Amino acid sequence: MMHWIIAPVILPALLAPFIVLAARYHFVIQRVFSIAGVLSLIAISAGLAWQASDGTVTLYQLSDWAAPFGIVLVGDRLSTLMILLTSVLALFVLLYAIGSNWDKRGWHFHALFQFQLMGIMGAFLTGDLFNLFVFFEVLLIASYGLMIHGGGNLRLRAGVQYVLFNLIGSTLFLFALGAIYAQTGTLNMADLAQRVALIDAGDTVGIRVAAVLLLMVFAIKAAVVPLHFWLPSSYAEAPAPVAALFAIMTKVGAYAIIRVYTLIFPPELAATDGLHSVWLMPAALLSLAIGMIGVLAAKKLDRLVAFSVIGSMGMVMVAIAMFTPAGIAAALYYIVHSTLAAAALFLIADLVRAGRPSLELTAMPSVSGAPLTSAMFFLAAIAMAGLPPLSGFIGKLLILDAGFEGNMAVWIWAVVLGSSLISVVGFSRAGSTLFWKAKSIPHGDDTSPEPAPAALSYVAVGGLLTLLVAHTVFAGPAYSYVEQTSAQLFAPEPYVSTVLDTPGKLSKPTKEEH
Amino acid sequence: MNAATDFMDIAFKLAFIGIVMAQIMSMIRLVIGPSVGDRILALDTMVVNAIGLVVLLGIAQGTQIYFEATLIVAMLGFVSTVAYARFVLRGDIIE
Amino acid sequence: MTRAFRWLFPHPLLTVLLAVVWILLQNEFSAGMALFGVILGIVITKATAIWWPERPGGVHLGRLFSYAMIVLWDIIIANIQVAWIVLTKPNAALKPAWIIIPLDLTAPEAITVLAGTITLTPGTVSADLSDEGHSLLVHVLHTEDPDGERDGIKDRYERRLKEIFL
Amino acid sequence: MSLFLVVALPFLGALLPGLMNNAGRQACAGVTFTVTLAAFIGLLTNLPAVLAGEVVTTGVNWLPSLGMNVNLMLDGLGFFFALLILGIGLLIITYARFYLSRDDNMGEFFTYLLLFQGAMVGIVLSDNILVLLVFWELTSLSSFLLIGYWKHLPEGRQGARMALTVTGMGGLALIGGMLILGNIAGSYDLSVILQSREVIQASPLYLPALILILLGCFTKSAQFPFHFWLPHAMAAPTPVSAYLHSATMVKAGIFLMARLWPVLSGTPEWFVIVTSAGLITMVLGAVIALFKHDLKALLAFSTVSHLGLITMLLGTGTAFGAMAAIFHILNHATFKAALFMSAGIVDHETHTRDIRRLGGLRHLMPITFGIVTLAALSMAGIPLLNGFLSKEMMLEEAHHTVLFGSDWLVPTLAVVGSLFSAAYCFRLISHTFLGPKRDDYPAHPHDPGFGMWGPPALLVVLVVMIGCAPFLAEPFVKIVTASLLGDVAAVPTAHFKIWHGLVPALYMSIAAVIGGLIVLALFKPLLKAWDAAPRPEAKVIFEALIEAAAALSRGLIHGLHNGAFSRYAAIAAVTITAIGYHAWATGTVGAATRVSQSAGPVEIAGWTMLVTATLGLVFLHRNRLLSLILIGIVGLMVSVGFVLFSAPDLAMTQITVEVVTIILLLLALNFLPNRTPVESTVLRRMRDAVVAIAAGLATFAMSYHFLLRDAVAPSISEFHLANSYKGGGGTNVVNVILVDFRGFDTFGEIIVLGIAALLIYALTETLLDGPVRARLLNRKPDQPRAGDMHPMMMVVLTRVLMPLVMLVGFYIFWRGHNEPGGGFIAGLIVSIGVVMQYMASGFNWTSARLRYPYHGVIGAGVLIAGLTGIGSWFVGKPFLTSDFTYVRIPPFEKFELATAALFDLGVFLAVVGAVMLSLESFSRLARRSHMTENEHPMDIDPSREEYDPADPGNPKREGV
Amino acid sequence: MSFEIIGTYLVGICLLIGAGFALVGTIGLLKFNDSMTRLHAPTKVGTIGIGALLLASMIHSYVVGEGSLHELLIMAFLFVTAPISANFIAKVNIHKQSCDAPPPPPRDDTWSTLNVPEADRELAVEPTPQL
Amino acid sequence: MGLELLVASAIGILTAAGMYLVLRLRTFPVIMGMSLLTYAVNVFLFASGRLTVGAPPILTEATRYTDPLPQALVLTAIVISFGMTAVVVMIGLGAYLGGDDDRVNDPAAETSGEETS
Ligand code: NA
Ligand code: NA
Repeated sequence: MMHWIIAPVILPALLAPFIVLAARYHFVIQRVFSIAGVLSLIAISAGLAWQASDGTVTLYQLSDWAAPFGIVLVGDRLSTLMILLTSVLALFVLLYAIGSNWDKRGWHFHALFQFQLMGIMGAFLTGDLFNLFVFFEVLLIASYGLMIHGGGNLRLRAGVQYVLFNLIGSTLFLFALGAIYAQTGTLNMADLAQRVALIDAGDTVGIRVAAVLLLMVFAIKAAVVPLHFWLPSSYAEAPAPVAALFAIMTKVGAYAIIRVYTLIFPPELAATDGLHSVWLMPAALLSLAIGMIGVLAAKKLDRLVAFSVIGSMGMVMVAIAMFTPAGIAAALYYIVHSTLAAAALFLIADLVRAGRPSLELTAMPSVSGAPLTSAMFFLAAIAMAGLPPLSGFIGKLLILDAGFEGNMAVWIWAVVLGSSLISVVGFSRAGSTLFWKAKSIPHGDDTSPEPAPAALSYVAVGGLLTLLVAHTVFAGPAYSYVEQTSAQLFAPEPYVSTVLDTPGKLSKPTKEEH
Repeated sequence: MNAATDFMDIAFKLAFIGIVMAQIMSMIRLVIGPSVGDRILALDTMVVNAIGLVVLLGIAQGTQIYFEATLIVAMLGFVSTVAYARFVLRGDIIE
Repeated sequence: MTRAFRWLFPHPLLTVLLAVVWILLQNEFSAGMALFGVILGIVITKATAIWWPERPGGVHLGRLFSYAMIVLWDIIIANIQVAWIVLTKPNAALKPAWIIIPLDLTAPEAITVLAGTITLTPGTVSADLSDEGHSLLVHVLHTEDPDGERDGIKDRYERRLKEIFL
Repeated sequence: MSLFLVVALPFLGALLPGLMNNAGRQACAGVTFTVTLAAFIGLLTNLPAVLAGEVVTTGVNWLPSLGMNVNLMLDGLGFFFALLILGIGLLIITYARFYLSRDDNMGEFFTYLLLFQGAMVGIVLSDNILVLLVFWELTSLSSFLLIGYWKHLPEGRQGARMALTVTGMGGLALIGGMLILGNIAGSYDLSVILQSREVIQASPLYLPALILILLGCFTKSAQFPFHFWLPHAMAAPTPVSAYLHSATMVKAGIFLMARLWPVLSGTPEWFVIVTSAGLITMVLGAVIALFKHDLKALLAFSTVSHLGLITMLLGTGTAFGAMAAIFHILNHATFKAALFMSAGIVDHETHTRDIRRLGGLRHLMPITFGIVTLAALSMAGIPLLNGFLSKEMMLEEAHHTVLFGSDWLVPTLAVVGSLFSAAYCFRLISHTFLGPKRDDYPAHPHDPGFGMWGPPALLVVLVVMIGCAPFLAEPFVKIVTASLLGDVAAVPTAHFKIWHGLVPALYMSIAAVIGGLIVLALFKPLLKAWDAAPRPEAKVIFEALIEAAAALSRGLIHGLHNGAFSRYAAIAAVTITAIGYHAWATGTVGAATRVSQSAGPVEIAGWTMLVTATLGLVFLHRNRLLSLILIGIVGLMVSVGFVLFSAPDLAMTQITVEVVTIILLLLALNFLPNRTPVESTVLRRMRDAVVAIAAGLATFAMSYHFLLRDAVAPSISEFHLANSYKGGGGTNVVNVILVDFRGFDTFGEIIVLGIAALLIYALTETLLDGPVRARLLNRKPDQPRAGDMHPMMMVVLTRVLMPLVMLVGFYIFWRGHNEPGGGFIAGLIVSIGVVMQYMASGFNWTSARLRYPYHGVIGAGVLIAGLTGIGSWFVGKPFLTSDFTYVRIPPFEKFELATAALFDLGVFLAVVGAVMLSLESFSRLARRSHMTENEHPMDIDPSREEYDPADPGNPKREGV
Repeated sequence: MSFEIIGTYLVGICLLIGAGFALVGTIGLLKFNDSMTRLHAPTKVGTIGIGALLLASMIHSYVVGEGSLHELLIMAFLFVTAPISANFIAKVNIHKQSCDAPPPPPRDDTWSTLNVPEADRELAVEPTPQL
Repeated sequence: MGLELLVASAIGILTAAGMYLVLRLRTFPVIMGMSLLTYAVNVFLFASGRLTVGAPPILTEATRYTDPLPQALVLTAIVISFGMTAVVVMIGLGAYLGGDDDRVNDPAAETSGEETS
């Protein structure tokens, strides 16, 4: 029995209570265990991704019950790619949190961090829709804790809204799950794929509503306009390493959309025809536009970055909304890119904060460490705005290229290119105010020089930027991987048969008869 | 035996109606108040009547399966009554 | 031996009560179940004894039983009376009153039982205790003779309770 | 040398100056020069092949799926531009070494410069248009950094942003155009695209592609109406202006037009757009240049004008025009770079670039004067200098060009342009160097060292050489032209000559020069008229546009994201309802497959109460305690409903959760206001009601639909019912699902609870460490509190009741696998038992006697559950695989031992720990400063008087 | 008459008694016009009503043949807790002054509920908005 | 009148009432509204197994059982939403204590549009 695939869930799930139990008052031990845990996660995820890279679908039947009766974890190219991305991101975020001492500004940072990872990993790996809900809740509640880590009134205010909005999202998720179960009598994704195909053309409202509700649940997570309102304040007010980690959270929504709408409700399914195709692309384009306009409009750096996350999710959603192999492949490439870029930007914003009274985009005297910070900002901004040579540009090209065929091509091109311009203007205004204009402001006499951020903080940001460069340089292999991933998604038969035909406790290897 | 069963059926229906009416009247008292004590009292009464309702359901379905539920409702009804009252009296209910 | 007994049974009556309740919960009697109930009774009593630090004086069980029978009878009668009042007496004709019961009892357990009895029986609710615990405030639903009510309670219940809680 | 190396050297070298900044200025410049020289030599090693008409190619795959590969090619055109870039680069580096002051960070400067150089070389050597795009945008970025190099100057920052915005916009358009082009041609490789002239020009997408590409070219090359950014880029240090904004970067647009000339030119669209843009730019630039007083601004607009000239030549679409364009590019690069460097020298020496403050410098700076004069006269088109030759060719081409059906329009405008060109050249010479020496220069000027005048002088040598001996340049220009033209046209046979005879171009040229002199003579009145004339200031308009865009976006974004959660929620609700309705409305509704069950009076009464409580909650919600009571009723009725519909487990869970929730809310309400004020208008409330009712109707319709229809296939729960006992060892199927079939869900669920408690604890700690602490300590109750904190009767009852509750909790846990119950409910019940104790004797008294480390309880719960799951690994089964057996230990009956029970124990512990930790946290918040712990479990205890007459904890003292 | 028949009649009678008392208790709750008098009806009458219903259930279980006694537990529970609930509600009424003020106790200073902490006395004592 | 209609309308009314309260301006009523929404969705999820009277899924000799799966799902959902409610109450309380104001709207976002231009 290969248990590796459950390790990304179990390891943090047990590490966290261990930290709570044994190391509550010992910071060094917490840090050591946290880092060790994340390093192990990277190794395990890499191994799983390697295993999945040849197209193998790995199945894990929890409690030994066969799908669809029990819960299964499924490792395919997509899910293993996402957990690898998560664990790599987690490492740098953790390094930054340690370097900047953010983890000491409140209680239980490391435990919550591990729980957060557990939730994300579980969401990526599970093959069961209700289990996905549970992991969503795990990752959400951990994110609440991380978001308000360190306290402060503004943060708590934003936290209230963040929690409440997500509660609405969770409620919606349950409505969708109820509808899906009522309509199909199952919760397993692969089983759903088979049962949905059985639905009579004369009674489609049930599954249509279910499909759309589910889509909107994920759209909330993916911050698709107009369901994005929870994001700007909460990401802006969250502690920097937390916001950086949250860069993967919006991707959970994107992942779920990709998974569910290629496997269960594929584009060619008649019963759910004409649903997302009507409004998802416009919403995605709107997200892209609103996000990048927000970059231009922002008066504080943290909000600017938050809006850039909305914009980049808009970009991802544009690619996803095409629902073509090329579109999904482009989306996956862009997901990796935008996760790293957004995380880097949030951390850089914190580096900027280190020497300033606030992140207002007004000129303040420049501080120690500014040249390196500004260089990093320049790189990350280039990446986020999609300028060459970094992966944002390549991602943009891929998306534009994938969108060339469809009937929305003109809109896609216009909005993608137009919003790029807006974000370039926004980022350049912000950068020149923060870093250049600062040079024209003399240091006041009373301001004692703040210490520069710790070297470890720079290492963390540098690591993320290095990954972006690698994602650019190795765009060829990276893209061919996501291309194969996309191909696997559009040919789900092996996935379905692996999940449903593997026998478990008290069940024979028979196909479900419908 | 038939007469007895018939009698019981009628009694049963009357009992249901009685409890239901009791619930509705308690509800009215709860809404109109006027004092907070009245409202807590109305809630407490409703909980007690709900126990009666569940007992009736258990008899109707001929099952003991709702015993635990009834027991818990009885226990928790008391706790919540005390909690509401303590809140009004002291603000902090576990000071 | 006594110390060992005291250690094992900080509140022996409670242990017995728990064992009985356990058997009732099971809804079937067997020796194994009863033994298990006793074990549970001991364990739970031990575990919660820290919150019941005083070891109350003895209880006269026989008298307690007869007291319970009296109260039970009173409850039934009282209910019929109150029901009659509810159904027939117009609000205007109702003569509610506060009465005060000066307490001879001092043990909290005894006072509590008295107050509980008062509430469960005819048209009276024990409402409050004076700030040093020497009087009990009782509300009467309908009475022509408050002093008589007070003396009745003291005579019928408090006197008996003094004999029960040693 | 490999083309890769030629392109890569500047990039790799770019790291060096930055890193060597501390090694000194000489080292920085030296290493930059060396790197550039190496690339230059590397380029020259390919000269023989280019001269032989070969195309040197190399390539490596980057993103083959997209067709984006680092394919490089070197032909005449590429060589020519690369030569300009690297050659002038060498001169500029030398010059900059002496130009920059000691305060300037030279490492940074040369790093940016090399980045730019690499990008530029990349553009001209790219065989792949996507890679070309990468380099293209890199030039914009490096130019941004170079223009903004003097960060303290607002002009620099604004100029940099303006340049980035305009060229960035063009770059984005170019991306679009290139992608279309590549999609038409089926490849992003230039070598393929250049073979696809017919396909491309026949495509319906030709025009959009053309417009987008030209947008890129025009913005980069500052063609009208995008010319305005270039003069503001002059805020950059002069070496940058000379290099980027005259010799190289602005030529990138020209280069691209030349590069794509074989496939894009020759159509009416190309001709009209390119020629007219070029013409207008040429004339406009020249006119504006005349009236600029800043030396660099004058030169900048002259650059604009000359770029227009070249553009116009490319636009005509003839081979001769193309050749003239190439020749002029060469000539312009030489004289303009020389002029810029000279302007820098003047600025450097006199500390001003304002022509009005200069004059008479020929006496003080004779060398500079010589250089400027020769270069400027070349620009003015004076014979024996190279500018004359190419300008003659331009006029010749203009003479043949018919635009908009007019054969005089182009020639006339060409003459006007040349005339003003001559005029500003003459003004440059005379107003700066001629005239009397002044005594009010900001600094005392003299010729600089050789390091600074050497580079321009070298260029002027070229100016003169080509001007006198055009045949020297001719073969090279023709090779370049040949590669530009590709297969489309043959290289013109005409030879470069100083004297062509009395051709129209000569007359036009003479007219221009004479006219230029006249204009200079009339300069003062003309300037007056110019200053008086109203004209749009591009910079102001641009800044206003950007500010307007920013303001607009701020209005939109801040208006939309105003922090109003109620609005966010309303938008979400409306969106979800509307989209759900859309899905419904576009689907089909089948007939009901289930028969409706009739409802009895109990159900109707229960419904009535639920609805009454719910509506009561809405209408009375401002009274918060009352709303808590009402929600308690809702919960009670829902629980009764669960009982009715055969869900005892659910009923128990619901009611226990309900009570714990209410306790938590009461604890919180203690701190919060007891009433919710009236804040929203009636209209708003109506709106909210409409939204709410719509959502309610939607859920009603959906529920009703499903309740009357069966699922498409039998539920998977049939398997659960069939195998619960056989495979799970329990008869309570719900519990078996929870701890076995779907135990993984439950594992996640207890983690959620654990996290909730940790979060609450963490936040409490944070609050108590922060500014809130003092406020909490000195908090006053909002209403008078009653006496008797710990009532005797409650305490006495609790002493009996709490153990009973524990027993019941154990019972519920024990039976859970087979009867309604389980670890979760048991955990809540036990917690409630402890809460009873808290309510009776107070939190402090209770926990002082027995303080469980609730963190540990939670952790232990999760660990037990997790380790139980892991346990199955040791028998080779997946996580959480359950096993069970029945054992009999006399005198007890046979009982079941199941791993699921162990898992359930984990659940139990996690629940108890989570609830208790949360309560503890709330209780800690509620502690006030004057509170001391009560010594006794109850406040009033008459029996205490008997054995402790001098009771220190006199119960009469409140707050004890 | 067999045990079953007597049992069945008993069940019916208990049901009627129980529901009747529960109903009467609630009528009192609704009818009386003073908070303290209202307290009398449901706390006692209601309790005995539910007690009768539980008795019915118990008898019924024996009639059906799977005898059960554990209803006794619930009954006991209700009887033990009802006085405490009533006591708390009475305290609330006294504290919130929603009934006549009680006469002072003869041997002590005041009633424990009215023993408002010194610090709270300065707080607005005017009748707080009725809940 | 059918049971299905009663349950469906109860879900609808709970949703509508919950939604209305969610749109209020103070944290407390919003949390109340969320609780109502939670009830609504729990009942809906429960109802996805359809309504069965008198057939609890406790295995006996009976032949008919209600669908146990939605019950398990609802149980999980109840527990999770309990945790969530506790958390939002605590965070809301923290926000109130820090700012003496229990408005649900975010002053930070509001001022960023007005003050700091
Ligand atoms: Na009484
Ligand atoms: Na309050």
